[in-house]
Amino acid sequence: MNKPRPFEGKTYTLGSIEKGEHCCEAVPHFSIRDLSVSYHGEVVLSDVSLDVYKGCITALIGPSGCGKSSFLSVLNRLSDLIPGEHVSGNITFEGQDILTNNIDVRALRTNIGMIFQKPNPFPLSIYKNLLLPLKEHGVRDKKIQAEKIQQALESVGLWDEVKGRLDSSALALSGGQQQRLCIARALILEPSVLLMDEPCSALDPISSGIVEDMIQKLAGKYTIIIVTHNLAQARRIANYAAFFWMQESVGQLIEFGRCQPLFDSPQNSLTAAYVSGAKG
Amino acid sequence: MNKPRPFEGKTYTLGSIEKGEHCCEAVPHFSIRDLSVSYHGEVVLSDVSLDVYKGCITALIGPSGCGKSSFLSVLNRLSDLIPGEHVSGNITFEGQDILTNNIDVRALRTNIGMIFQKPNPFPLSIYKNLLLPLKEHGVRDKKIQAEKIQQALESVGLWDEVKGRLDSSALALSGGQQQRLCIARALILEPSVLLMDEPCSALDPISSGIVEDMIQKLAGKYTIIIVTHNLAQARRIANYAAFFWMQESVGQLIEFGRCQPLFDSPQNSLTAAYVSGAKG
Amino acid sequence: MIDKVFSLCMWAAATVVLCMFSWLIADVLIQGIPALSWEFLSSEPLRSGREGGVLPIIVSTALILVVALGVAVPLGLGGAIWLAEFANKESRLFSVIRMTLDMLAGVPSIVFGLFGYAFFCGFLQLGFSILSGGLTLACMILPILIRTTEAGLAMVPNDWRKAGAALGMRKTTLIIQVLIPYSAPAITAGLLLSIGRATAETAALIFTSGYVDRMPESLSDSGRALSVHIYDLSMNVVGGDKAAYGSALVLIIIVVQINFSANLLSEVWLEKKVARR
Amino acid sequence: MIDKVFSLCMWAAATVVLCMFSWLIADVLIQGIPALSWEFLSSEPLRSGREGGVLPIIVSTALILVVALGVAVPLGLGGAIWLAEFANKESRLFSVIRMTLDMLAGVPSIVFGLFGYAFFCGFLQLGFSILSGGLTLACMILPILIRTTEAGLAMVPNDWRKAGAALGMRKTTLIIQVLIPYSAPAITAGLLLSIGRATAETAALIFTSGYVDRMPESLSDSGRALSVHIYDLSMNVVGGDKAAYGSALVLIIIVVQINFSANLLSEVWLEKKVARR
Amino acid sequence: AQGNDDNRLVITGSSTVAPLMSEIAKRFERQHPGTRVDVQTGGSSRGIADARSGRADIGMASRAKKSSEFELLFHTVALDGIAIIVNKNNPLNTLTDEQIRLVFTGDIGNWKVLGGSDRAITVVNKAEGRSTLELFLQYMKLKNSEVAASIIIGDNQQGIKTVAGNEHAIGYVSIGAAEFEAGYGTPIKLLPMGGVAASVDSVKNRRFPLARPLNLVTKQDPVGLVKKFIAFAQSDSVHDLITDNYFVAIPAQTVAENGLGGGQAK
Ligand SMILES: Nc1ncnc2c1ncn2[C@@H]1O[C@H](COP(=O)(O)OP(=O)(O)OP(=O)(O)O)[C@@H](O)[C@H]1O
Ligand SMILES: Nc1ncnc2c1ncn2[C@@H]1O[C@H](COP(=O)(O)OP(=O)(O)OP(=O)(O)O)[C@@H](O)[C@H]1O
Ligand SMILES: [Mg+2]
Ligand SMILES: [Mg+2]
Repeated sequence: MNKPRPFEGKTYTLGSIEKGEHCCEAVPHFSIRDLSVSYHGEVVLSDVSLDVYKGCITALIGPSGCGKSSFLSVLNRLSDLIPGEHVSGNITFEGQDILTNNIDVRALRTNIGMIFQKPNPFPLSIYKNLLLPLKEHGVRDKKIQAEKIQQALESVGLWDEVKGRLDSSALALSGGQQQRLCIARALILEPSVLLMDEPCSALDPISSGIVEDMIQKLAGKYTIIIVTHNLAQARRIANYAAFFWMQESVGQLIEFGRCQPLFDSPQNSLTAAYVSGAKG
Repeated sequence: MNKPRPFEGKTYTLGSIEKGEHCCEAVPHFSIRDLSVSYHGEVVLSDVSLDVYKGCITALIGPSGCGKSSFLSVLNRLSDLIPGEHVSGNITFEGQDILTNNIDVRALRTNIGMIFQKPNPFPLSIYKNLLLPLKEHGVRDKKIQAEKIQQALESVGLWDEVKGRLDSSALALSGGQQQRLCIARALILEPSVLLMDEPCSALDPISSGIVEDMIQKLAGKYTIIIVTHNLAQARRIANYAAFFWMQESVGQLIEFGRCQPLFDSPQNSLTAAYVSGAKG
Repeated sequence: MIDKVFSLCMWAAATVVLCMFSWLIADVLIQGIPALSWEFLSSEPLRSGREGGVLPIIVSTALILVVALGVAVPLGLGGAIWLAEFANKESRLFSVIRMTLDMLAGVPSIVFGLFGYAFFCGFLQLGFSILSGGLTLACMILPILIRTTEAGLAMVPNDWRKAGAALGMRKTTLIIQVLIPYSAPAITAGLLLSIGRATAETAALIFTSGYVDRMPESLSDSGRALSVHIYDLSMNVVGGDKAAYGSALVLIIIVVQINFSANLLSEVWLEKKVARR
Repeated sequence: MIDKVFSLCMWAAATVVLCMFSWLIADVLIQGIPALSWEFLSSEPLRSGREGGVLPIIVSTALILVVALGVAVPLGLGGAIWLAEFANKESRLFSVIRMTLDMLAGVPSIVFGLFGYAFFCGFLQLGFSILSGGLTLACMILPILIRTTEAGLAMVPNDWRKAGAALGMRKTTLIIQVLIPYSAPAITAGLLLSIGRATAETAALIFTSGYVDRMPESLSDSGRALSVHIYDLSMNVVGGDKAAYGSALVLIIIVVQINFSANLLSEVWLEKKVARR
Repeated sequence: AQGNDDNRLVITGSSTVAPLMSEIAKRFERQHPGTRVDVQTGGSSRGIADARSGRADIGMASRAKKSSEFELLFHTVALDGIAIIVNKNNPLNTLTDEQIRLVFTGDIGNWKVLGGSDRAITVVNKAEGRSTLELFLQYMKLKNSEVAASIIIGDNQQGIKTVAGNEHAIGYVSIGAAEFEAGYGTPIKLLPMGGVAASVDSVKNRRFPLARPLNLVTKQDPVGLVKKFIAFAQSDSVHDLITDNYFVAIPAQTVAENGLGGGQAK
């Protein structure tokens, strides 16, 4: 066997965390075992096993193309929508196996908010982008709708910029504005899990700061998995970190652990090289 | 008059630069005067005047929605393609007014490469994405084509990841891979100017480093304008920096100058707040 | 350069098309306008249509169209949505339906007429009636509606399907609120082509909605469509040319009216919902 | 829940559509198969078509189709590209052309027949000929091709237009290499609908390509199309029903063949060029 | 099928007869309030088939009865003649039956042979299955396979347009239509047949040799409303309508006396 299996034999549940506003107990929210993902038969992620802890912020780091987005797409079964994607392995979410056919996928996804790497607001007005999911989940009162929408926009620092043009197209927003709109759209349903694929990549430091603050406020209540290339950011906000790497063009989980130790005293030489050598 | 006009009266050409591998003379490549951009009558950027120096790297920084992307889109007349966009003012590029109707827009754009904020590879194979612009500009020899394509992919660190599947869809690449493909596509034509709208936003530190190195190698030969939210990056690579800010929801140029002084001893209090206060 | 040449070719193509069509339209206008009058529009045909007007025929045409579109549009949209969004594209059923639809698009209208005659008039006991005619037309235009709508849906980027799914939205909501409105150009095209086909149809209607040029009193009455009237006037009625041109002009005016409203409706209902950059 | 209901409705719609169509197809198959034989396909019609075969008619149909598509496809694509990518959408010319096209889609085929007769047979001195017939058909199917292609192009995201422009690429290259291939679903739909319309057309061909059921020797010979043959057999020839069904079956087989190839071609030429995620 | 209804008639068939019958039906309805006569079209063969199957109460056929239709009853309503037409600029004014025969078989291929200009003759024949074609062939004692047609057409209007547009064409069409068009300046000329001028009048006089009956067809002896309608359609009171449609009316007693219904018009 050529590929390293980092957690073979030993437990990788690392006890109570040290960082984060809220103290998280190490209760697994997602238990992922032997997860492999392939596209049209080509394996891109293999044998990933890790626990994502309830109320904690888990950062995924790793080079481009190592399977971070693919990993996220499995957690809310969005992989179903991607032609050619095949998933094997085992994922338990709140005690339920979510990779079987007979689960309520819609309920699962409602429970798990997702922010995509490429912002994808609907081709509707800004207001409707937020109204649609609200209505869909039973918020019928117009006043409550308006309130929630304002709240969501405020929480991502977009309200002031767009309050005068809520009826204009979301596609006419700037890149960063679209990104924030998508974050607001995911938050408005108050899911218990947030999957964030580089939510701050298109954001300037101010907006990025707003989003970071928001994430830290949510920690404890929400389980958050965040893909970020900004190692400083990962270090600042995450409780746990998972490091992916590509070996023979197959993505693998190299190291998983509490954030600070992973950055400060990585077990694996690859991790060490990545967190130190790369320019932050 | 309410809005500040930072350069009123005084010259803002700042002499020879201190940073960057190559020494740039302060020869304006673009001279922009009183540039305003509006969408459907709503002004989003007003009265921008600055010189972009030949062979230098100019970083544009500023909060989301302040008009950085709009500014770039004017420089290669891409604004023509955006319905509702109206541009006024004056831009001289290599001695030619480029906002008049009778310039050869295609030649202009061939001369100016652009990298978009949202990666937009053509829905073709990876190879064809690079082949198309090559063929378009007269490279007919199959061997030269293959060489150039390999070179371009190598320069963005993508070659090893995709060499085995050059014929598969560019849309099936990961976010960062798409981003790098688009950079390669812009580079392959060897333009004399590069407009880069957050080229590293979706990139992990390693890829980001590769692109940064590449940018620094190009400086001196190429004039590069780069929008970046990563202030550390701007500081590392740029010779000049321009700081945009929104006042009454209209974007304005607040300060422009050599990069280091702008970061270390900003003239404007807004700039000072932005470069220090924000979380990098 | 090439762009210029290509542009020129395009211009040429557009010009040729326009010229040919202007000739046709001009022909109809020049010969039709003299026949057109308020009286022509508001009275019954006399002397086999050589004199009098086309009022009952306009009414019948309208009713037939209403029935045809009323049936075909929901079925067509439904069918297309099923094909594009729900059906398993690898399945046998899918390819059978696909093939059937393409086949039907090529069935001569006379065959539709005979089918309608056998099925609706005969089997379903509807007799020669506006209902039979409308239903037969509905069968004819379904493939058009389905094909175009399906093509439209196929071109909607997957991003929004993912976004919707990730928000736990029903596929239904997503389809109605985002995918269909975004596909509006294609759906409108299909709608207009269907309306065109339906108003232009002759052979299928002769056998189903019939030839009677009385004012229809209900949907189970026989009623003559304008296209049938025009056909009859120009083929079987000696000296019917003038009235035929007049009727053709009326038909074209109706088509333009309908298209105008259809465009408007689709803009208001569908396109206005989505905001394109 | 709603998703389920909606899904059920879709299923219902699809089933209704399928049932109705199965009836039609089954009808044609059951009555047509006994008439079909190698002899039927390879001999000339006898006794007004009641006996003998349809060979010359198949040949004429094929030639008419080739002419119609050969003319309409380039013109249609060209026109649509011009409308979608080059024309100023605010301009008067644009709306006039748009309106004209929509009007034409609703012109009854008999009017096209009379126009074709006057213009191609008369004015251009082509007489009753396959050429006249093909050109008339080309006029009829142009609106279909243009509308669908245009709708397809309208749905292509602007991103690639920007990417192309920023690379200094010719609009032409971009259109041919990216936009058209990406619009393939819509263009294919338009193509198949056009082919369907062309093979199904009767009235317009009676006046232009004519009734002669001899084997055509050149494009300037008159030739009877299959649809005309079917029309004639079922309308005017007593005892022609069996042969009519046989011919209808032949026509349907031809349509299926063509659609199959058209689908294949469009896949190879257009869709395979673009890689969708 | 709808004939069960006591005051409702469905008539289908010949598209030549349909416009005329539709007018007759309207007048009939006016005289018999409460009745409804729906005239449909679809061709002679459909009229016969529908009358036979009972789908229609009455069928319409623009030709005489055939032996294979022995069980049906034909009721003649009017006559139509068939005229040989040439272009108005054709110098010839008469042709013998034999000459016509030879022209249509292709044995005479040039107008010069007949004393005209030195141009090839364009023979315009009707499509197979048309009643006019069958009548013409029968009269000329030709088989369709012997006809060397340059152009084949389907309908009267098409035939008239073709001959009007081609100076060297010869064809045959309904006399009424030809007379009307010629009267309105369409450049065609009607040639006499067997010395009898081709006109509506000579058809009415029974002198014109090439004529066909326009028939109503029933399955049984007409009773009730069907009988009433057929009687009305054969009565003198619709002659103006028949004339108006460029067909030839037959005096009522002739119909009764000759039992013309089943017979040849000739
Ligand atoms: N096509 C458009 N139509 C209308 N308004 C637009 C359009 N594009 C951008 N805008 C508006 O113009 C302003 C400037 O947008 P621009 O994209 O230039 O910002 P930016 O500085 O690039 O921001 P970011 O950092 O978020 O990308 C924003 O308020 C945006 O909403
Ligand atoms: N739809 C797809 N079809 C085929 N291959 C795919 C598809 N999506 C992703 N891949 C491939 O799978 C691998 C992992 O992709 P993924 O998007 O998960 O990477 P990532 O870690 O998110 O990278 P990045 O940081 O660049 O976004 C890559 O090699 C990519 O090319
Ligand atoms: Mg990714
Ligand atoms: Mg931007």
